[in-house]
Amino acid sequence: MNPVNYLYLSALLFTIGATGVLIRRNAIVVFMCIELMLNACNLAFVVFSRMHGNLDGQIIAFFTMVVAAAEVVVGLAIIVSLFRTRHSASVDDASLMKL
Amino acid sequence: MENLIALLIAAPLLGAAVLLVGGRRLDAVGHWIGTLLSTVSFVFGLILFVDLLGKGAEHRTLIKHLYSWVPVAGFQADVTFRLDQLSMTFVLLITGVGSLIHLYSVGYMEHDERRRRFFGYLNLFLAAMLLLVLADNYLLLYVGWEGVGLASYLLIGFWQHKPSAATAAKKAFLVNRVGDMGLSIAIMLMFTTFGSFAFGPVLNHAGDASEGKLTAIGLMLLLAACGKSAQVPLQSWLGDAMEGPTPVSALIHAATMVTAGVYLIVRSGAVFNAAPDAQLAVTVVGAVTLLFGAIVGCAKDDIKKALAGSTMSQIGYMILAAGLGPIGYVFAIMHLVTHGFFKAGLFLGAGSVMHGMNDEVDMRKYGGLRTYMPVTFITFGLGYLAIIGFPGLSGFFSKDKIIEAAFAKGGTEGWILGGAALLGAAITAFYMTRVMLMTFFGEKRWQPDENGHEPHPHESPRVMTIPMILLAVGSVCAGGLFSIGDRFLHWLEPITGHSEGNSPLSAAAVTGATMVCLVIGVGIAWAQYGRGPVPVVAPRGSLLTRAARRDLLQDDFNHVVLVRGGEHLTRSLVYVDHTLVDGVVNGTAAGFGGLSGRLRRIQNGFARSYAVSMFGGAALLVAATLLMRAV
Amino acid sequence: MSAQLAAYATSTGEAFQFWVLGAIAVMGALGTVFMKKSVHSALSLAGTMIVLAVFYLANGAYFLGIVQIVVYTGAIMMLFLFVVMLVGVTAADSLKETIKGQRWLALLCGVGFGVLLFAGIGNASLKEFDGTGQANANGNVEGLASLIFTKYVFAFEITGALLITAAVGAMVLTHRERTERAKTQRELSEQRVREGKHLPPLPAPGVYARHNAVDIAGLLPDGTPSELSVNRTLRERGQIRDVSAQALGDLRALEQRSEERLERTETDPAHFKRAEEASK
Amino acid sequence: MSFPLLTATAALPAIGAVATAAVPAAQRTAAKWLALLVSLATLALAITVLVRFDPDGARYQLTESHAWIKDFGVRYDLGVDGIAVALLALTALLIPFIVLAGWHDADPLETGSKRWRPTQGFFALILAVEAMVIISFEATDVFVFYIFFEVMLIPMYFLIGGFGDRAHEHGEKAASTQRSYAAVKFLLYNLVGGLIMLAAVIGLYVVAGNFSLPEIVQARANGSLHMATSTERWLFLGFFFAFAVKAPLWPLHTWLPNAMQEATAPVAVLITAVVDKVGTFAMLRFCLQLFPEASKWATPAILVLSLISIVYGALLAVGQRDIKRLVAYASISHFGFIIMGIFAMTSQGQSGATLYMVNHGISTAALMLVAGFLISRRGSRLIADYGGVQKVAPLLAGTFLIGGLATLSLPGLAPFVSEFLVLVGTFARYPAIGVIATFGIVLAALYTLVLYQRTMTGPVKPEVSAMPDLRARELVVVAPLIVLLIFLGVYPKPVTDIVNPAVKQTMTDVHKTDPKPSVEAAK
Repeated sequence: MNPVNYLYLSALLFTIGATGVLIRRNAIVVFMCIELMLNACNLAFVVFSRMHGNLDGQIIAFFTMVVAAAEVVVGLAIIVSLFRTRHSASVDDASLMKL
Repeated sequence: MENLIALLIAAPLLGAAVLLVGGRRLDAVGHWIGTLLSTVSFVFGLILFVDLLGKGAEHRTLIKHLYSWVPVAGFQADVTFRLDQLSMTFVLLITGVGSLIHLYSVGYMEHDERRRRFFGYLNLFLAAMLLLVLADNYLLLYVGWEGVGLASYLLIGFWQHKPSAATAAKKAFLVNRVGDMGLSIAIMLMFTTFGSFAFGPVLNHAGDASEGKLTAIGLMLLLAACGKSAQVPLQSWLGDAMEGPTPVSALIHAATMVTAGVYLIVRSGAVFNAAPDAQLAVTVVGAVTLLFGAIVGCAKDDIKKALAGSTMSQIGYMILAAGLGPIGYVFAIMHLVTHGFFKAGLFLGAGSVMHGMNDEVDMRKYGGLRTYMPVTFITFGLGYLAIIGFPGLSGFFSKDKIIEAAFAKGGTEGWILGGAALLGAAITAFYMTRVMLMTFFGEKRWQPDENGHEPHPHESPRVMTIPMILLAVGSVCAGGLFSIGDRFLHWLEPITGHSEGNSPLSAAAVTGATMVCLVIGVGIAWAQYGRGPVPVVAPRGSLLTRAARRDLLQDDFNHVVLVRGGEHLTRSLVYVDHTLVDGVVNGTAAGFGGLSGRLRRIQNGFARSYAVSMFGGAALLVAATLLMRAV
Repeated sequence: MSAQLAAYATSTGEAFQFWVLGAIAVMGALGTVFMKKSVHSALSLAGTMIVLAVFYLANGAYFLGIVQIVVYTGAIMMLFLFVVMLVGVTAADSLKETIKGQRWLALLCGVGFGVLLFAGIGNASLKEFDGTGQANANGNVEGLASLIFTKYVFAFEITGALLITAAVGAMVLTHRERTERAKTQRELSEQRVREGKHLPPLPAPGVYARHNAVDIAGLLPDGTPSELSVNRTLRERGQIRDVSAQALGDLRALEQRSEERLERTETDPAHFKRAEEASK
Repeated sequence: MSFPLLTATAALPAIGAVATAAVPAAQRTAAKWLALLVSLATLALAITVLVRFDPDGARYQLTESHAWIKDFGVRYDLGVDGIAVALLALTALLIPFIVLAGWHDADPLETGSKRWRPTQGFFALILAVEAMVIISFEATDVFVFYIFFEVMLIPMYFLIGGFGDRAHEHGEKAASTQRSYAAVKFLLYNLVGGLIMLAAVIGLYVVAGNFSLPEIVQARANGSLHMATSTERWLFLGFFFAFAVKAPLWPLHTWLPNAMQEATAPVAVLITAVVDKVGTFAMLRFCLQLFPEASKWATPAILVLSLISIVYGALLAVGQRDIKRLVAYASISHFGFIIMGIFAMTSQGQSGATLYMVNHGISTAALMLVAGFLISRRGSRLIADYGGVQKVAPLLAGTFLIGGLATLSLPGLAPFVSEFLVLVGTFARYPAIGVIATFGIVLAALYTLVLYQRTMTGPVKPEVSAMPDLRARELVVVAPLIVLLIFLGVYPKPVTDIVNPAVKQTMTDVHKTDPKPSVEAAK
């Protein structure tokens, strides 16, 4: 098997995650889908690392994880405070972007 | 001496300025100021005339360059005056008759509160007319040309409170404008052909240009002449122009302004001589108009309109003569001058009659006036004899020569033109006799008007009769004075040139034929209007009579084709402008408004919706990148 | 793991592992997206993440594989679950689409994007796989450490700062500063009177009912159930148990029992039928 | 360094605008007098420019040059040639009359306006427009010109929309709606033109590397700047479109009737007599000089459009029921003549066009201002509401007639000279177009005389029977204009002397010589 298949898998997972972001209304699930996309990217980085024979790709994946952790912390905090004020975790309820 | 030429124009111009700007303060003396300045101009003219007579025939052209008017690379219009025998003749006619009519107007307009302004306009007219005949280039002539048009507009519409007068004034100006268009195109053609439009370069080099161009110039000049001189097809304004005060009709619409077309053609003789087609067109227009005017003159019951038809017809003679080339130029001008005398006299007589008849113009309500106003009767009668060409009076000499020249044209054309001129002479005799009989002979037919005022016909005051007498003297003597010894011919020949045609008929034969026509015309008129009483209400008359009463349906044609058509055109254009031109723009605006309204709905405020478009955009970017790599 | 592992032709074992675990990962991802309840989504995602951890290990990223399990699956996903519990279940969980055309557009974009990615990967010349053998010669963790503390040291430090900021930010966001004095009970009651709603305490659940449970609406004096008497979360989940027909059923059972006891045969059926219909 | 005369000429009204706007609310009369004094002082400066300008000297005189935006080569370059001087003088000349004619137009006592400080605003806006127009005439830097060409729209927008004519058949509310429609239409039309021009200005910068008109012209003349044919044509079209909207040329004209109809008469004069001249001026200065080849390429189309403008404008003027709208359509016809003269590419045509701009400014001012006086007396713009005014107000009628006669180009009045020059210039190269354009003079007579006949002659209508004649202030406005009309008609040489050398230069720029007459007559 060619390790390229990992990349295809990564692309597939990324796409699924992106679609999930678009069709789910629950902010928490949307967030999970974003995590899925990040993970898909990480997989690609790890495979690239293997492809090039150095560890830089893994470093990037590592940083991604750290940033994702920070993001989750802040993001969930936002969801919680949003829920407190609006009693809902639906992204559609926050439709203040309309005129 | 040359400076006097400028003063010739300056005097009436000053009068116009003073009278029009001066305001009510001058009401008491305004008419005398106007008359004085007009007379001053006449005196200047006389001085110049004497001066010219003192010179040799070839030194009789005086040029006065005043200043450079419109200097633009290659286009040099100067204010330069030229006084030669031709313009001298006109100057004397204009200022002479003009001064007499000023004098007459003092009496005629006595009761009009706006008399000062009337004299201002008259002076303005004199200035413009003098500018017209004294200009040394066509552009300056054009200024005078439109200037007289303006004066005519103001004077026809002098009684502006009458809608008919205002309409007539507008009509006169508009029809004239059509002619003016011809003059401006002619000037443009001259400029592109000769690089100049001064008389000298154009007329001296006319022979060098191609015949096509000269024909075009000639036809355009003819169009201008038709407008100003009320020739077919632009004759319709003259009849309506009789709405103006009678002195105006006498001065402008009989003696001077309407003859400007003849002046223009004679002045541009060199161009016409080299363009036979244009000449032929001129003669045709002249011949048609002389019959047209005469027929119209026969049917009118309004004394002034009958005279207006006569004017049209007589100018037709002049145009016909001018179209004949060097054979006819001198006689055109000669007829012009004699016509100036007798027609002005006739109009003043008509004015005098109206003055005594509470401004009644319908000849069917006159009758037997010869006893009530003898001076008017005699002067009018002399004018009448002159115009029908009674032997020995001025009309006899000038008209006879024109008919002779028309035959001398030779060939079929000669016969046709000569025949038309002869026929015209007969009709002239008829309608003038009709006017004479209906006005001064027979029993009185006037009745009290609605207010019960019975007219009390009376002779006009001295200030009016003196000009009439002087003009009558002119109508009697001018012809003989000019013709005996061919004085007028020799005077004008250096300018216009002259050639003797070989007429198929001898001079005596032509004179004989004219006399026969005269007798026939007078006879028929006598049979119809002299023997029995004239009905107060006009009989229905034949088809021709009815058509002639309506100016041979020319106004109806104009109304249907031009006025109605124009109204429809402008109305539909207004509609088009509003709905189509503006509609396209407003439609575009509305389209954008609608489109943005639609697009606004896409902005529904849902973050997910925006995310989709973002994602789609990202996909497109990736696609673009891939495509770029693939290429 | 040997150096061959990194070669571009992988071992059969890895291939087998890939196909099996890959399928699981995809199913987990789909589950994340399409599970109705967020708890289930979270669990599916955790599954996918564990599979990915295995793939990291298989690709020679041993440190990352462990971190993935410990940090991601262990810590982050637990955070998610906490929030899910905190927030509870709302109408947002419904999979019914409310924006017109959104789902189809999303799917279209997703599929299109996926196709493009696949095409891109397929086009790229990815034949050369150097393998991580060389890089991992001194041990994967040591290798990463030497890179992090030399080449990427600044990035590492900044990431640290980011984490601290994020922690502080989360606290700030969730912390509610009391900007005014807490209201006394008296003030609260007065406020309620002013606002004119729910002057008395909320009705208790299950009052007048046989079932004295929190998921049963209490009946108002006129017999209608009061929604207010049930906890909001249950209300929004639609987990209120309907006991409106219960009383009638009980009554009928009582009637029947008494009939049987009294051995009465002739009853007036119309009366009961009407009552039955009314209860429906 | 010498005194920056040109900057001063533009700066004075600008400062005056600020000062007028700052006059305390109660001191309305002071604001009026201040505006009048400033406009007169500007006129004095403009006359100084006129005197110091040497027609036979360098092409651009009284030049000023300062670096402005160095990175883009934008320079604050001013300089005037003969054409600019003539129009500068015209502008400075007309503004005092406009101020004086609009003396009461923005007075809350007269209009009942509840706006904040309307009088101060009105006169300040007029002065602001003057400043911008003047600097547009002076700018020799394309970018500077563009800025002021566009900024001009803002005060004009407020003048049209804020101070419109109160006369309306359907009451004040309808008038207000119509007014804002007209103002927005004016703004949008000109903005679209301006935006397209902006694109062309940027394009020009990309091609030429700077914005300096004289430098680009020179570089093109000596071949150091080559422009591809298609580039030149696109840039030309970009510039021309903006100017054609402003001018306005058919079919981009529909904003003008609305704007002139709704604005007060002085503002209407400001639009046609002053602001629109920037459009035709810019055609002559920028289109022809920057893009000579493209100009020649576009000439047939533009001539046809201008011919349509002439005839169409005149025909529509005949069909109007509204006095001011009629004058607006007449102006469209006249602008057709001006554009035709510019693109006839003959000395006569271009001198005539420049002269026409000056004369049209004066004649329209005379006609429109008198029409404004008339309308303010009766409170209606409809022709049918008048009749017999001549009898009750002869001075008013007389001045109106003279204004009308000037509009129909009566010989002896100034517009005749220019119109004839344009016609001759066009005829010399394009006889057919010249002949058709000559029809315009008949139509001009038609609409003018119909207007005069219906309003001034005939029986006196009861509504106008108490109409007062011209007042002293109004006479002061009209009389000098009429004197000028007559003077320039009889002796236009002072203007042609200034204009001719500049036109000669322009003709050289476009590499055109006048057609030679077929028979060279001895002089």
